[in-house]
Amino acid sequence: MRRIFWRIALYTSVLLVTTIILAPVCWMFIMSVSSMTDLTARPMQWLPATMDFSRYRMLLTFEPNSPGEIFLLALRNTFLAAAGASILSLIVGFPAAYSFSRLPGRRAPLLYLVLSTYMLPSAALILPIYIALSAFGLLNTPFSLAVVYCSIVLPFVVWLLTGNLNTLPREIDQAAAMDGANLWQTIRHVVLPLSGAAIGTAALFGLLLAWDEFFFSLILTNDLRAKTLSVAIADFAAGRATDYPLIATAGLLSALPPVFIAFFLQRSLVKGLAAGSVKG
Amino acid sequence: MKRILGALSIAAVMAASTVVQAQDIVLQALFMKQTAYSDKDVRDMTNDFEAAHPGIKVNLEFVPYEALHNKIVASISAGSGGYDVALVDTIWPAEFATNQFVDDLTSLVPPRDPIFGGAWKTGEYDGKIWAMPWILDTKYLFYNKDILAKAGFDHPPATLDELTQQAKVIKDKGLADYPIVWSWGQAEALVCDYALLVQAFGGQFYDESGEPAFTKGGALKALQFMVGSIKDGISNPRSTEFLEEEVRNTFSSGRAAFALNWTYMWPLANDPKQSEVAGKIGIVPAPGTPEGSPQAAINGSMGLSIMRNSDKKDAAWQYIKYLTSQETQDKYASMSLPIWKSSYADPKVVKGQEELIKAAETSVAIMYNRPTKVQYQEISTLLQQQIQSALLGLQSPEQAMKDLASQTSGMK
Amino acid sequence: MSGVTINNVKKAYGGFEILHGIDAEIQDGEFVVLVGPSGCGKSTLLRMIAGLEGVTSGTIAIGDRVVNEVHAKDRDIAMVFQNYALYPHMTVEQNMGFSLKLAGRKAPAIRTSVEQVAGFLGLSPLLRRYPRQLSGGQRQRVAMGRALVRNPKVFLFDEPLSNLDAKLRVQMRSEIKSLHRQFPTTAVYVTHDQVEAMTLADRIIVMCGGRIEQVGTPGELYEQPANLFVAGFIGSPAMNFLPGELADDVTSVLLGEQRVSVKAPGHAKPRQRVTVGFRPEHVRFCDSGGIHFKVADVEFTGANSYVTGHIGREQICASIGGRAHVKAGQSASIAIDPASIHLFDTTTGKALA
Amino acid sequence: MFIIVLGVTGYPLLQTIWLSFHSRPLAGHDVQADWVGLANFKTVLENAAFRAAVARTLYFTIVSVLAEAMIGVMVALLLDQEFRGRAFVRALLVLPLAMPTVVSAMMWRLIYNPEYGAFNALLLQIGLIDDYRSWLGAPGLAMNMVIIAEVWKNFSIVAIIVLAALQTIPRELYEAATIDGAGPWARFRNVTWPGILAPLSVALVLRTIEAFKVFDIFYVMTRGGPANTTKTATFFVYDESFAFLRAGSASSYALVVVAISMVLIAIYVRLLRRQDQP
Repeated sequence: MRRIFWRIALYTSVLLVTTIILAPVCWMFIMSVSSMTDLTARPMQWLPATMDFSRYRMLLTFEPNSPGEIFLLALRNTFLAAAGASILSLIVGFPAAYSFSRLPGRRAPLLYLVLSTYMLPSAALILPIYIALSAFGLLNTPFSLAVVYCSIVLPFVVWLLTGNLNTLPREIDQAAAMDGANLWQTIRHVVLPLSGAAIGTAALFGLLLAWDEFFFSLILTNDLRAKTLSVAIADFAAGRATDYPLIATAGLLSALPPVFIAFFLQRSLVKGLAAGSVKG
Repeated sequence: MKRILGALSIAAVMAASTVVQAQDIVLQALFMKQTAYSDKDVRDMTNDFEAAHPGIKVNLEFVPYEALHNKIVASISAGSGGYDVALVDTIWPAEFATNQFVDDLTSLVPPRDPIFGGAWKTGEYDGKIWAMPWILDTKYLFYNKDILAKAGFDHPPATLDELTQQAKVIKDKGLADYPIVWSWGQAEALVCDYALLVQAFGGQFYDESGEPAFTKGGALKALQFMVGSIKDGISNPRSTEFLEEEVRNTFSSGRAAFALNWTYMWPLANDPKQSEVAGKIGIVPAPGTPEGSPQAAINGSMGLSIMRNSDKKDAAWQYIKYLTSQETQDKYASMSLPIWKSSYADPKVVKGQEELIKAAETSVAIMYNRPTKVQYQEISTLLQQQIQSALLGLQSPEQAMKDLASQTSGMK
Repeated sequence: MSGVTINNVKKAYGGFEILHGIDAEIQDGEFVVLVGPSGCGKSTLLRMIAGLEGVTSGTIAIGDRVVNEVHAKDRDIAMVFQNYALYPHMTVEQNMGFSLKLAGRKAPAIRTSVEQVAGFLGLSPLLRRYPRQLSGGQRQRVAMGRALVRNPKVFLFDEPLSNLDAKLRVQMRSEIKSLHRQFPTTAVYVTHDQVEAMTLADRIIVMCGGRIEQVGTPGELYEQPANLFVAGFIGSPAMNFLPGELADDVTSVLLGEQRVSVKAPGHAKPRQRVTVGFRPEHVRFCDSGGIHFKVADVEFTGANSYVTGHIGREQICASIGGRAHVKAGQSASIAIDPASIHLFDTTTGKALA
Repeated sequence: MFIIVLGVTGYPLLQTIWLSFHSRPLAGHDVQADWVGLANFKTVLENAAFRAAVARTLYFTIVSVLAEAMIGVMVALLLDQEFRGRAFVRALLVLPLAMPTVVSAMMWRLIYNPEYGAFNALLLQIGLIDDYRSWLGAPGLAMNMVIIAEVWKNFSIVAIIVLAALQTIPRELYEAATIDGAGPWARFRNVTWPGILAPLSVALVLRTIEAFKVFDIFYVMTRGGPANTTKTATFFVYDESFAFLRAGSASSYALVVVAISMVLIAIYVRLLRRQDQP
């Protein structure tokens, strides 16, 4: 009897959690395929009379001076900035992580320093970055955005890779030294192949982080040459816009890539988050 | 499938961005979304311009009004990567001119006479013209004829007292939960509604000596009126979250008897595809008070400026000249009334919007200007906050205005 | 091939010294085992020879060349790690051939060398496998093979058998021994297991607390331990120790009430306090007249019986071939051959010799 | 590596500090920076609106992080049980996490919409309210509604971390505790809680720091309204620089925000280091 009660309580709670996570997203989807009149009806009809996918087509069709242009160009910019930041962070972050991992005694305080830069509010850095970029005429390009995003992505990548390299036995490096490998050969033949998965994870993490960024993009970009999705979405949703189905569609579509990455990455994402919080 | 579609589109985007030919001059132009000309209107005008001016291409960008000011400011430092032409609100020329963000257009603009004086005010500061007027706009009182008839009224209110009184009857008869809807969200739209009421009550922002006058006369009465109308339940309490589009939606769905809004609502609220009250609405100048101004109107005009760091100023001026020409404006007169006086005698312009033109004739003449201050942004920010705090019952109107006066005293 | 010369080597971390001046000479082709309890510095010494740890002071030479400043990769040595440290992403063949590849040898040459060593170690069927597909013993063998392929000047082993089960350990031990016999390369082998040391070594270096206690062949260490530490460390079961005092004539020692005759060296002083050591296998039970011994427990292991009990308050152990004829709780009498008694100075711990 | 870190973090930070002692317009012709000493900081610290914003930000931070902690731990405990579809629900946890903050903020704004929002419709249809209400336009309420959106987005991070920690607790410990006579509460108190405490605390400090920096969610949902009741500290930096064009005092605002964050970061680093030493 108690057991049955327990099962019922368990499944009820699971259902509740599932609903809480899914319901808002489902509602956004319903909005995206509804007509305005469906949405304004009172009392609310929860399911639209007909499913209308026209906004998806609108946003995914490139046509000059259309919402589709805004969305697709912003998607391109976001991708360039995020991928650029990710790659750049890996290129400089990997050697750094390797030295942190292999010389822990002396470098540990430096690692914490790097880590704490991740936590600085963007607002503390924005003005000089803005002034400097404008002096060089580098505002409003996805590539400067990529470099600036490194301030967020790089510490994270270093932290993730350091944790991962720490799990690689040092004897492996030493064995390579015994086999006559120099530092570069050790990294190239032994360490890099063994951290492939970690590098992939770090890259995708970096992509997620950069994809989510808003503040820098808001200030450092002006128009579709560099504006990213997060700012484009904020614009779509701002005060005077009222095409709610279109806004919902744009939101769903721009959430798709990171959600896809996250599901794909789920295992390592969870492991990475957990390892990070346990071990630092 | 969707992903593939997306990928293809990205490829298309990459390809498309190289289509522009090398010798073309490409202008970057910044506009706002909604109110007055729609995105589509501006795009159509621009296409016509490009057709008429080979060799000039215009990249358009639309941001919400709330982001417009900061976008312009942020682009100032972008060097030649910034905008060439930007839409500038009537409250900004003082700031933009003082900081030298925009060019002095005084020597370029056409003769003054054929254009309404209120329009010229839009871009004027320190005796010079910094923005060519383009959108001539003010707020009107829109009313739902059906609801008024059901409530037993055969005419729209002529004074604010009458507005209050009619609204009470409508509420009591259950014809609308909240008869009046305003754009009182924390934004410039709130300042526009407030300024209009200040004029109605015969008040002013600053007295003759340049000191803040918020605590006295019409400026205080306007706020007391706003607070009272929410307390009495005749104004929609959700107005404190609304901007213009929410006002339009509420009014268009027939849930409000009265709404204060810009010209652009007239065609849209009369469009059966977007409105449930099409054909049942009226428009009049916003009512005033006997002791103040008999009618009220706020100058919500906007102009087009050439950014100081643009390196394509000739093409930029050609573009502005085209957009502000009487010909172009007449063609799109249903979305935004022309700045040209003679247009109002043109049957093509008047046709279908006689009611609007009639209201405009009164309103445009009396348009009230928000103060021309270099620090207007800051003053407006404080004003919005204090008005809202009174509207939301956080403090009394008197206290709010007192705080505001001391906060803004000494601002340039 | 060349020997290793260690000259007054010290190692300190921060201000903390853990090796206090080590001197050792390892001959060309010799198999030397470094043995000692954990923390004695034996692994550190090995890693310094390998070049994985810096030398604080003193010199290490391989052959005639001082290698203090030479990078590990250039010392021409091979090392077998405790956890094998095989490259998980390489097959057995790639693991074994990696050093040759780095040295720039051609693929066919690498293949020949690897196959030769693999055949020798019985790894030929496993060449295509990855380390994770191998058993512990096989991995150990691959680690050995990887070292052998290089044909280095010196072999280093860092407790290579400690991750194996008891039976496999014995088997690998003899394989290493026979390998060394076939390829008599200088080898330095670290272990904490004295049995491993005794069976493998040409010479053993016993270390404790960052110092060398004694260097010698297994036989020398067993028969002539230089001090109490070595005496207690080498041999299983361990040597018995009893406190005693030399008699006036220095030919006998007083253990409490009882007198046992010994062969004391000439410089021993009368009435000197000494520690008397004797190994369990040198204890004999006699009918009477021996030392009084109270039996506490008897363990029968098959070939031997270990009898533990007390002389006075001291616990000692006796090892008897076959079954013991005494029972727990019984009193007995034992005798020790004077020739097999070791005498140590109680204050310095040094053997009286 | 350090060049990049310096380039994108170190140099700007020093510049911000330099700017904070100067009066400098953000942009315009002939921009000059004049030394003003501590005047900017005086303005900042004397600004009652800013102090209120800091208090508001702390309220937002504390309430949302506490809620995330409680919900996160409860969800983790729930998903640690055996039930059908567990893998699916666990996978679902990454959905809010991966959704861009701006999108989630926009989604919630649509849900709260006073005229069309699903939230109003739902409450009206189950009879909890009798008329649509303005959720983001009411002082006090607006902040808490944003907190709900924030918690929805971030409770899953806590849940994921705690869930992972739960799985590292050896089952034998529970068995041993049961044999020792511990009931469910005692088992939680003595086995589960010590096992999740360390990772949980790190997760929470991390969330705290991020919550204190908040900008985007408010920018999209309320823009600081109504009557400034959701205007957080970062908004002052944004307004001061890009609306009022004062780069100098904007830097001072930024540095005060940094100083408060620093305290939080110091706590975080301490926690990490303590865990590093086993």
